[in-house]
Amino acid sequence: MKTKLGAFFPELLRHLFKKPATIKYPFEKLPIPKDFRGTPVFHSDKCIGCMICIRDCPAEAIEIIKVSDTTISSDGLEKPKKKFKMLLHNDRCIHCAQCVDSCPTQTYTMNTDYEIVAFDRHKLKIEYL
Amino acid sequence: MAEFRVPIGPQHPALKEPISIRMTLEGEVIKDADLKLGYNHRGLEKLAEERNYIQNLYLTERICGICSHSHATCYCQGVEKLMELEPTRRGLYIRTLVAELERIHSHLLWLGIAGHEAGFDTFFMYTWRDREVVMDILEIISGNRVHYSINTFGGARRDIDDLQKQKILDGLKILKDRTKYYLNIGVTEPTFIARLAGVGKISKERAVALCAVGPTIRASGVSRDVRKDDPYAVYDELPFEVCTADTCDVLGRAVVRIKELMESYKMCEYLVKNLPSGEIKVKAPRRVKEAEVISRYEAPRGENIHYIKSNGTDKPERLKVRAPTLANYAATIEMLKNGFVADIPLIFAAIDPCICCAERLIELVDARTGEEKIILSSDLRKWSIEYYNKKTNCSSLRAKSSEIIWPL
Amino acid sequence: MNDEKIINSIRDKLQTKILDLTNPAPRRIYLKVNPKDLLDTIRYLRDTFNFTHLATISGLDKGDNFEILYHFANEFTVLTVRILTPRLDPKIPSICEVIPGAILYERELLDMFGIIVENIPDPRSLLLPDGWPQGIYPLRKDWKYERPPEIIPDKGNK
Amino acid sequence: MAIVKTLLYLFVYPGLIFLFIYSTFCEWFDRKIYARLQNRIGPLHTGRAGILQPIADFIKLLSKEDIVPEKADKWIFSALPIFGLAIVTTTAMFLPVWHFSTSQISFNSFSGDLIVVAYLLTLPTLIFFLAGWHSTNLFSTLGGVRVLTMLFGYEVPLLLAVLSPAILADSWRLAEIAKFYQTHLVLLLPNIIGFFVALVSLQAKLERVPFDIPHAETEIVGGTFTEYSGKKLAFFRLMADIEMVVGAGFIASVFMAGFPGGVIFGFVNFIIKTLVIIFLLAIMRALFSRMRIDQMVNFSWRYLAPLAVLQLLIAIILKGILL
Repeated sequence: MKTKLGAFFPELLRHLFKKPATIKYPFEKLPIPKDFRGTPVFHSDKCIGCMICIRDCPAEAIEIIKVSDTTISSDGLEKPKKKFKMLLHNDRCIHCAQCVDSCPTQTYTMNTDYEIVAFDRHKLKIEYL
Repeated sequence: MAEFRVPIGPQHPALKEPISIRMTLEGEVIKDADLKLGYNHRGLEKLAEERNYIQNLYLTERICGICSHSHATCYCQGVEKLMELEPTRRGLYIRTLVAELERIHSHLLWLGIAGHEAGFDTFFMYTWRDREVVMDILEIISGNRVHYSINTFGGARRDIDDLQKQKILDGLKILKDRTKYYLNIGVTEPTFIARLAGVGKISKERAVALCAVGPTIRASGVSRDVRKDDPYAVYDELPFEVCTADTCDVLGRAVVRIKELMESYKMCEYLVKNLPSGEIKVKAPRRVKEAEVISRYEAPRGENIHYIKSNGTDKPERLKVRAPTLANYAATIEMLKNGFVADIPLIFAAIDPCICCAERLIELVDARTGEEKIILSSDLRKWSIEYYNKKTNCSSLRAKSSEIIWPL
Repeated sequence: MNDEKIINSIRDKLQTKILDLTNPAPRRIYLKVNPKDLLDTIRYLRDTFNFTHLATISGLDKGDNFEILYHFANEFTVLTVRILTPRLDPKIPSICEVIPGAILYERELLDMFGIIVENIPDPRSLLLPDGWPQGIYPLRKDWKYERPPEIIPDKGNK
Repeated sequence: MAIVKTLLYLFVYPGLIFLFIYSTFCEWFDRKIYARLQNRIGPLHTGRAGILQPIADFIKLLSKEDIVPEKADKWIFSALPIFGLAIVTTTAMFLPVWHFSTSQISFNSFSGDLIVVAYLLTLPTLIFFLAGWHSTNLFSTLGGVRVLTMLFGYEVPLLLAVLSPAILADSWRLAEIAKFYQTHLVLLLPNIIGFFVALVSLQAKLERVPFDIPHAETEIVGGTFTEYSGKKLAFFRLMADIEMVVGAGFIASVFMAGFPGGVIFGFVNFIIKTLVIIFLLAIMRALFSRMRIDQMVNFSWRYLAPLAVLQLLIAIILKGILL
């Protein structure tokens, strides 16, 4: 194989006057793609309590708790529909969005939060009512 | 010159993951090497037996961070066969596209690592910068950069629209130019070549006998590639060639990988341009009848094999995973013998190790007695807390701690 | 060379040694033999059909027996040789003399199932830590991993 | 008063404090150039454009836990960084930048100081070897052995390369060599081979890519510095930085006609010329991959040493013709 001493030299000099490729992360951020999987969001009005999300969640990060047997709808009337709340253990969540896929009633959506670091794991629990 | 033993790992700057190799050296020459695994054994095969098929999909994806798609696809196509499910063609195309993009990102990563291990950080920086392009493409398609989670039983989870197609083609164009540059100019740098050529030799016969896989065996002149031998997904429709080299050394492995990059670009362009219309997935059943299946997949590092046995419930009876790196260890030991200390990281990196294999361990060597023992991480943590408590007490009692000697 | 040819020639050659020979899917052949015939079978397969590549060895806990599967591959097909060994006295011959690359898989089998591999060149533990108790094999079905309770440390209480 | 002057001379300018500031600046410059060549930004956040980053690194290392291995000889282990620092700062005194004339013989400019500087620049290598040897770590020992093996490779070419300008100038005194070339600028050209040989040797002396074999992190962890931490490592790093400045100044005074123009212009000259050399060293660092120890020794005896001898021949012949 032919060799050439200092083969990278032209490339190096070219880069000396080129804008660095580094993105100064906390100051500038990349655009978030269309299908980005951030943190799951729970819409309690749609939940029917089938618990399929708990069965399918690979990280066991979801807890669904029954709050009451009736729901107050937007027009102020009480309906005989069970109301559930969801407790998301975001410290365990792997952001796979399987809950979105599994849910038969589209109760879940994914938001675009990705800066979810915390010093305390307790603070990572999210309660959706 | 006297023989002495040098431990490489479990913690070593050249290794990105824990593995222990004991080297017996004579001067700078390696006389013998011995391997110890299990520093990162996560008991994944046992865990898989306690989880249902959908949960396991994400579990297998987390076997490895670099080739996450390979394990998930391998598992997924195995389970699809068990379910007797025919995935949609559009789904398969998207799956294959992600697989090839992953190969590109893995090979570019490897090139960078090879440069870094050889002390050529400029090459490392350039290839990793270029790798960002393909990472961005993967992010556009799947929504995430590392764990794409594009697979589901019966197809793919995300669709590709025209805008994304255009972005993929644009990115591939940039990458093609850069890879050509590396192939034509990058590997003519004599100091770099001198580190790669003739290092880590393994003959064709030995490589076959030791069951090496992937670019390792292809660089020894054996065209073993699951994509051709046992076509899965849509590889039987794709135009590509199996790249081989016959130099049997690290340079050959690098050349094989760069050529495979070119093949992958070709395949990706074909896949994007010929993407069939239709649904991306079909609905999958939850339970699987009793059967067994062997699923093979050509990961960037080599052949990946999953053996899945079902028992009629929604959980597998047994999931056996063999990652390509394990298959290459035997060959690596062979390569290391009679090499130089300076070549250890290169030889080891040349198989592109991805150490995906319950309890974490730390090895301690007592400096006074020379005694070696392996302890559990929980014990080490206890020790360290005691040590620091003792130390802070000391320094609060006496102004000058006896542990710190400093002549100023 | 296709599956049918391989199956026919295996039938002709091995005859009574075959306990079971199936071909459930294209490019997948399953062959069941007795442990004592294992080495001869593998040698025959290697020399005639170029089954030099041992993809992996899988162990399977079937209650009273352990099933060991040797997955071989050549350019055309995957052939799985299957043997059974009793749980109370699990012994299999080592195939390292025929396939040198089998050593790591056999050591893994030794660690994970406690199957004694006879004539293995290197019987040391490969994956399990040094202090792992004797007689406990993680991948046997009677061993269950008990998950320790998850303790999330409070802030300030390190 | 003379004592105060000497103390100022030793500790403030051009002694420790000046060298500390200038060498950290040079490290920043080197890192910035290296980063830009690799299409990165380099140090950014500490100070303007990260200019204080090397000082921040130094202070951070000072505050880190300082560990001495149980089996190591504690006194030698701790004293080595100080010795090293003392040696390179002493060497800096001999550079013909600081206020002295060529006519006068003083304690830091005398006939033969060229040899003294070359000798003093060898000592840090020995310090590195002793540091590796006294750490009693396998990797450190390996690194120490590599340091010595390399020393035999590059020391001879470096000495031969700096000899030829001295022969042409007919002096063994740095200030006089510089003075000679200031009046005969054309004569710098015949020394161009020697300049590059010296540059490569200096790179090897500074143990930077492609010659960072003694502390190649992917092979032998930290090499000679594996067991060093905290303050001691900080001093070693400062020592390496100062060595870079001194080495660059040494080459500049021999091959680049020194630093003419009195106190202020001479000083500006010094800064510019050392930065040019450091720039060249940074390019070299980005351009090549690390060599193996056998390749390095092979390279220096097969190419560097003959080139240095050739340079010597050119100098001798030229001297016969011209003078």
